[in-house]
Amino acid sequence: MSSRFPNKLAAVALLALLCGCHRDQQQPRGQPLGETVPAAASPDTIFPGGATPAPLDPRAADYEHNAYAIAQGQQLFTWMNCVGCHAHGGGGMGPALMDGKWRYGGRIDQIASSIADGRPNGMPAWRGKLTNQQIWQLAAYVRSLSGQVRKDAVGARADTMSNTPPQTETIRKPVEPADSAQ
Amino acid sequence: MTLAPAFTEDVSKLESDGFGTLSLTWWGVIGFMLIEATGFALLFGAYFFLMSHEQTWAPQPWHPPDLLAGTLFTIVILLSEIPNTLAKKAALRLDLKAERRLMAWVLGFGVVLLVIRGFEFNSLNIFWYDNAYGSVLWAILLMHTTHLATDFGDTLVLWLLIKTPHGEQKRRFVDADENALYWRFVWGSWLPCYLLIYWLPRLFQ
Amino acid sequence: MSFSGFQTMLGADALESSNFLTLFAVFMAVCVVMYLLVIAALLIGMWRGRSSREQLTVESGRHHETEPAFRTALIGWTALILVGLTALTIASFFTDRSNASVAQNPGLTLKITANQWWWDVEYTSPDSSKMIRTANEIHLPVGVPVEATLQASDVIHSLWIPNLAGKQDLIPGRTTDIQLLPRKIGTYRGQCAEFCGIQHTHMALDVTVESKADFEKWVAAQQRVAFAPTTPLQLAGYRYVTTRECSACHNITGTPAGGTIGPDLTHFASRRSIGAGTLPMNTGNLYGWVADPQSQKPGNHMPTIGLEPADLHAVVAYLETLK
Amino acid sequence: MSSTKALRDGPKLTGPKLQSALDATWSRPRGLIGWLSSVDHKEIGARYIVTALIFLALAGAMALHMRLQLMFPGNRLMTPELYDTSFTMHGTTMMFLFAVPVMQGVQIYLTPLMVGTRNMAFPRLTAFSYFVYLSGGLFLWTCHFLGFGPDNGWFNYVPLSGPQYGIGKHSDVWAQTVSFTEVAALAVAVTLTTTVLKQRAPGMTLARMPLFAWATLVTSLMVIFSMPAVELDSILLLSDRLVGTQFFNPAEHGDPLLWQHMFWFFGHPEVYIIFLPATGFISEIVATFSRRSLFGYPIVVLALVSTGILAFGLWVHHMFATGLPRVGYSFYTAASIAVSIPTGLQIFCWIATIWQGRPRFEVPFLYIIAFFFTFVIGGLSGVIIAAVPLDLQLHDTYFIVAHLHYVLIGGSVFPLLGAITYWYPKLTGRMMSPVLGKISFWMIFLGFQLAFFPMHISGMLGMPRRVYTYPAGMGLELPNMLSTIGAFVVGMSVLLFVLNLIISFGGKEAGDNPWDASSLEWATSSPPPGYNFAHIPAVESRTPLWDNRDTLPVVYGLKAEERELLMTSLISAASETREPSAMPSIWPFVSAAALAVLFVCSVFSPWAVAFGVVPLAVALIAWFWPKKPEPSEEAAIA
Repeated sequence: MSSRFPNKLAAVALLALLCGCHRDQQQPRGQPLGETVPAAASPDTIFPGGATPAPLDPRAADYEHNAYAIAQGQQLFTWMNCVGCHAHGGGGMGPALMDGKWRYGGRIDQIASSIADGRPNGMPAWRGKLTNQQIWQLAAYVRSLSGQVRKDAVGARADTMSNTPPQTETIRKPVEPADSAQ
Repeated sequence: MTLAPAFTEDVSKLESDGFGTLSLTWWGVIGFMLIEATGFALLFGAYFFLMSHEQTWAPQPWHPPDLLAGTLFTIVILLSEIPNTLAKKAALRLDLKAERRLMAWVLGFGVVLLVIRGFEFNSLNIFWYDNAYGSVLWAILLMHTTHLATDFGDTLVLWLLIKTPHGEQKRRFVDADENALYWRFVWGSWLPCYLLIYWLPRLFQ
Repeated sequence: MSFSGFQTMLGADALESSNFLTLFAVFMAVCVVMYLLVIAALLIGMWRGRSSREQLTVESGRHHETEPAFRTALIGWTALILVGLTALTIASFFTDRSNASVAQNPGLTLKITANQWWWDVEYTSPDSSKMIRTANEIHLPVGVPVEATLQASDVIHSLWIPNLAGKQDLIPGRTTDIQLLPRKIGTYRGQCAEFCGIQHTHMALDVTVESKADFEKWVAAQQRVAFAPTTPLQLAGYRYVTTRECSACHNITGTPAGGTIGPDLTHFASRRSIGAGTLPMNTGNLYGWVADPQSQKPGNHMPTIGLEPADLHAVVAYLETLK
Repeated sequence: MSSTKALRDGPKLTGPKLQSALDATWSRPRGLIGWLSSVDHKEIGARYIVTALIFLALAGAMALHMRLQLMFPGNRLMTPELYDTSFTMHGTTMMFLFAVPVMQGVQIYLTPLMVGTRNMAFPRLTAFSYFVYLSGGLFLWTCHFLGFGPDNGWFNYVPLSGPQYGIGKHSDVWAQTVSFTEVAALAVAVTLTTTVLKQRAPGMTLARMPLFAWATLVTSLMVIFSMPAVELDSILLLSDRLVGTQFFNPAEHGDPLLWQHMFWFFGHPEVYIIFLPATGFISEIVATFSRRSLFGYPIVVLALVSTGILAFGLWVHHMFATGLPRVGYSFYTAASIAVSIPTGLQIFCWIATIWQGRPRFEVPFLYIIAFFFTFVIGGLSGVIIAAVPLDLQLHDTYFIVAHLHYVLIGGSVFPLLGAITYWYPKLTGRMMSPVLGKISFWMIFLGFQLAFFPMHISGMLGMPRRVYTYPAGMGLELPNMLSTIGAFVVGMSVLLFVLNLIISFGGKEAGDNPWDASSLEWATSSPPPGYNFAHIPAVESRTPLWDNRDTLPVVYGLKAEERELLMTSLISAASETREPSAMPSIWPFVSAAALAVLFVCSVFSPWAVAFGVVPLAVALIAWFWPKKPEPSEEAAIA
């Protein structure tokens, strides 16, 4: 049929449909009982230049672009009063989470270990207060604040005061480790 | 056992392609105008519903939308009715040359209007994600813009069509007549939008 | 199949629910009469068609004619409908007025906040030391009008205690209210009636209507601070609950556990059910719930912590002291 | 242009010679392209009906699955997620993909035949609407099988379906499916209204129009005024979820009740849009099988019109529990009770017709009797839940599930099954088997009562809607068990009905007028030729075929080599002009495909709206652009 059918758009639609299937997977149970965050991913494995960081934790795939995990993370971000120090990602007492600078690494497993083990200058350790699954959900949401997450897995806004432009509009910030000189 | 026909009336003498209510597409245009008018009415209903909740409409902090672009748009769109009415009369007179010229004028007005509309969007002084007031303002403006753009597109295609040999057929004049009718709906539906976007919040200050 | 009617609108245990029953009976009476009239007319009409009498049909060439009697029958039928429906409308308005009368002078005020899949209940009183905070449970003194202001913290829910009154929605961003005037002592069950997510099914609350004396005793018990642990096992449980994951979400007054996200556990063990009506309260269910809440109520916000057996025994032992 | 040269039907050109000329003019190209470019209202109507029945079967299977889950308390057959998406898909598919489209499908098929014209007013628009409807259904079910089908109920209340609590793409899929089906329904409504108003056979004044045509007119006008509400509602929800507007955000001056008001402003007229065509079926079937013209024609017409108008004033009775001011509720109680008066009058007129006629108990008439027994219970339970103090107890319980099935299945599906049996000979030229028909009738009638009457009881015993299980000891075990058994009996009866549909392709020859009915569609052959009528009939009474037993008065003079139909005046249907009718074209299909790509991609990125408009515009221009350059009259946009 002689049609100037926009193949590009059809391809996008098909791709979107196919990869959508695990975006919404709801895992109420999270990983098997007794799982703990790998001790290896501690801050000292992050050093400027040269050596490659530890291989990505296998669980990252379950959380990075999973809409359910990000939504639960958003809820936990408010419930656990992360807003108190980080505001809605703009930063206050705590560092900003929306810019691309990551003092302790911007990968999801590095963020998870920052949450679990805490960081100097006031970041409390949440291990024992939150389950590992909740820590990973928080890490997934924190990653989405700087636009690292696919736009169709993120909610545009929360049912709260609108404090940031819609998450579906935030431009992806390049992830670069902050200079550890501070 | 189909029944044998008893011939009563010869309709071959009736003319074809009548204007106005004698044309099916006229009724179709009226149908679609009813649908879009219901859409506009419901959006205005949503505007007043959201307004009814507020102590002060246009929730604070409120920067009033600049009047320049909106008022200019309203004036120009009302002026565009002049070539539009002339084009409608030319269509009824089956005057092809006048129709081509006047429709070109309407298209000219259309381009000017689309440009002004571009300025209107950032003269609203609010984003669609700031609050419900901003959202409903953008919704009204966007809804009217889709009508403006689609009717501009229709007029453009019809204009290109009547420049070809197809232009001589009476059918095209019926289309031109109905297109002019729809243009009246476009500016008719803009007037309440203009009041709601630019003036109603000012009344409450 | 024991049928104890603890969650049915047929139990007229309060003013509004008994009004419902009387009005429902009136409507049913009128409707049954109208239904029988229609069906009778239909059956007679069909039966007449079989008789040999000449009917006004196309076969008899009289298919356009009608018997004049039907004109008057039509006017009679219209009048009957109008009278019947007007009577029902007026009956409905009077019941409305009677229901609204409960709201005049509430003897007790509550504030109920619905969350995704549990009820946060506060007994408000001008003296803040007298305020009680509990969850998924309401105790009411019989014969005392109650006014509950309703709010929702996330999505739309609907508080429905059929034995006592009709339902009212709890809508985020709005405050609605419900009035109750319980008349019969008893234990009832209410449930969320507006679809609110994956565990809408298990969002129930237990309602106990008791005498004034029992109610005062319950209020006094609820106002007390949590009991201190006595046995070493309870002490280990106390230490786990007030320092580890539980304290992030739950509040136990008188202990460092001060989370406000989950239900208040100060007097958890005195309640009749666990998980907003998911499981009746007993040791076995408590073990099952604390060990793995996701299998009892999949998708709810309480995570499966994966407690070591020793911790599990300690936590359950401590929770059971929170009478 | 010289009209004398053109070949025209009339005394000189009639019979087989005329029919072969008209066949050539009104046929469409063969093959897939031909199938996709068909503009014959009979083909499009049949496609609508078949597609809608397939969606009925899909949604029905889901209902049986849910009934298995609810067979006994604490059942773990379905996970909560599966149950939530099942009842949402059941409701959404039944309301948006079965009920309205099947009624519109029958209207598209029958209206031109009943009013005595050759095709719909806008044939290409009708073809376009079918493909948009089909792509909407495919989109919904594809997303369901990919795991992100809607799961917040067929009403998709905010904030549960909003950006924060409506996780993933579930609610967007619901909202976009609504956009598809509303575009399709609105397009059909416009073309049906124009057909009924302007293309009736000469002499068919408004007072002589068949009652099914009246029901079509009233329903189409209701669609035009109610469906924009849900279309706009889903657009607002999509923009809230995709670009972060604040319409429904209570924290930013928005309001969740805005969704409910706009949804139910559409919701209540929607259920009358599904019910009124059924009253049209009943009026036709009762008249034919009572062997007489309907009693109180003007009463039934006024009842149709007043039901259509009143339906727009009732929507708040869906929101009695949301805490709005009590005075407002009293108005809606009175209005909701009053809307049963017109229907009560229609029932009187039908029974009066049976009373004065000589009823023949064929299968279609049996379904109408089932309608009386079932719908009146649903109507009266409707009066009960119209009262605020009763609705506050009964709202969102299984009593409402019983009520809605009594009025929708009893009120619309039974007359629909009767209508399918009644007009099947006209569609296929064969009779449906009366034996199979009677068996499936009794099965569905009794199975229905067994399935849905106990739901009144389970509702009053405290079972809320949309719960995937219920505790033991509340007395709900027996009613739910009975409902499950009844549901399977209904399921089997529907299978039997479909079996009857299929095997009756080889059934008894039907001829033009097997039931000796009185309306115009029985004046042409079964199945009707592409051009419906060789000569456009002329009408002098409400029952043309009963008043002209041997010869049919006709008008003549329409062209035979070009597609032409006769337009008549609004009230008195006097001949006005000859209007060209559109030729088959592939562009409606391509436009529908372009619109489908735009809708699907705009779920994933708002930019798709900007980019998707370009192919859509190209397809629409090609659809509008006339083909033949030489100056013969050529239909333009039609």
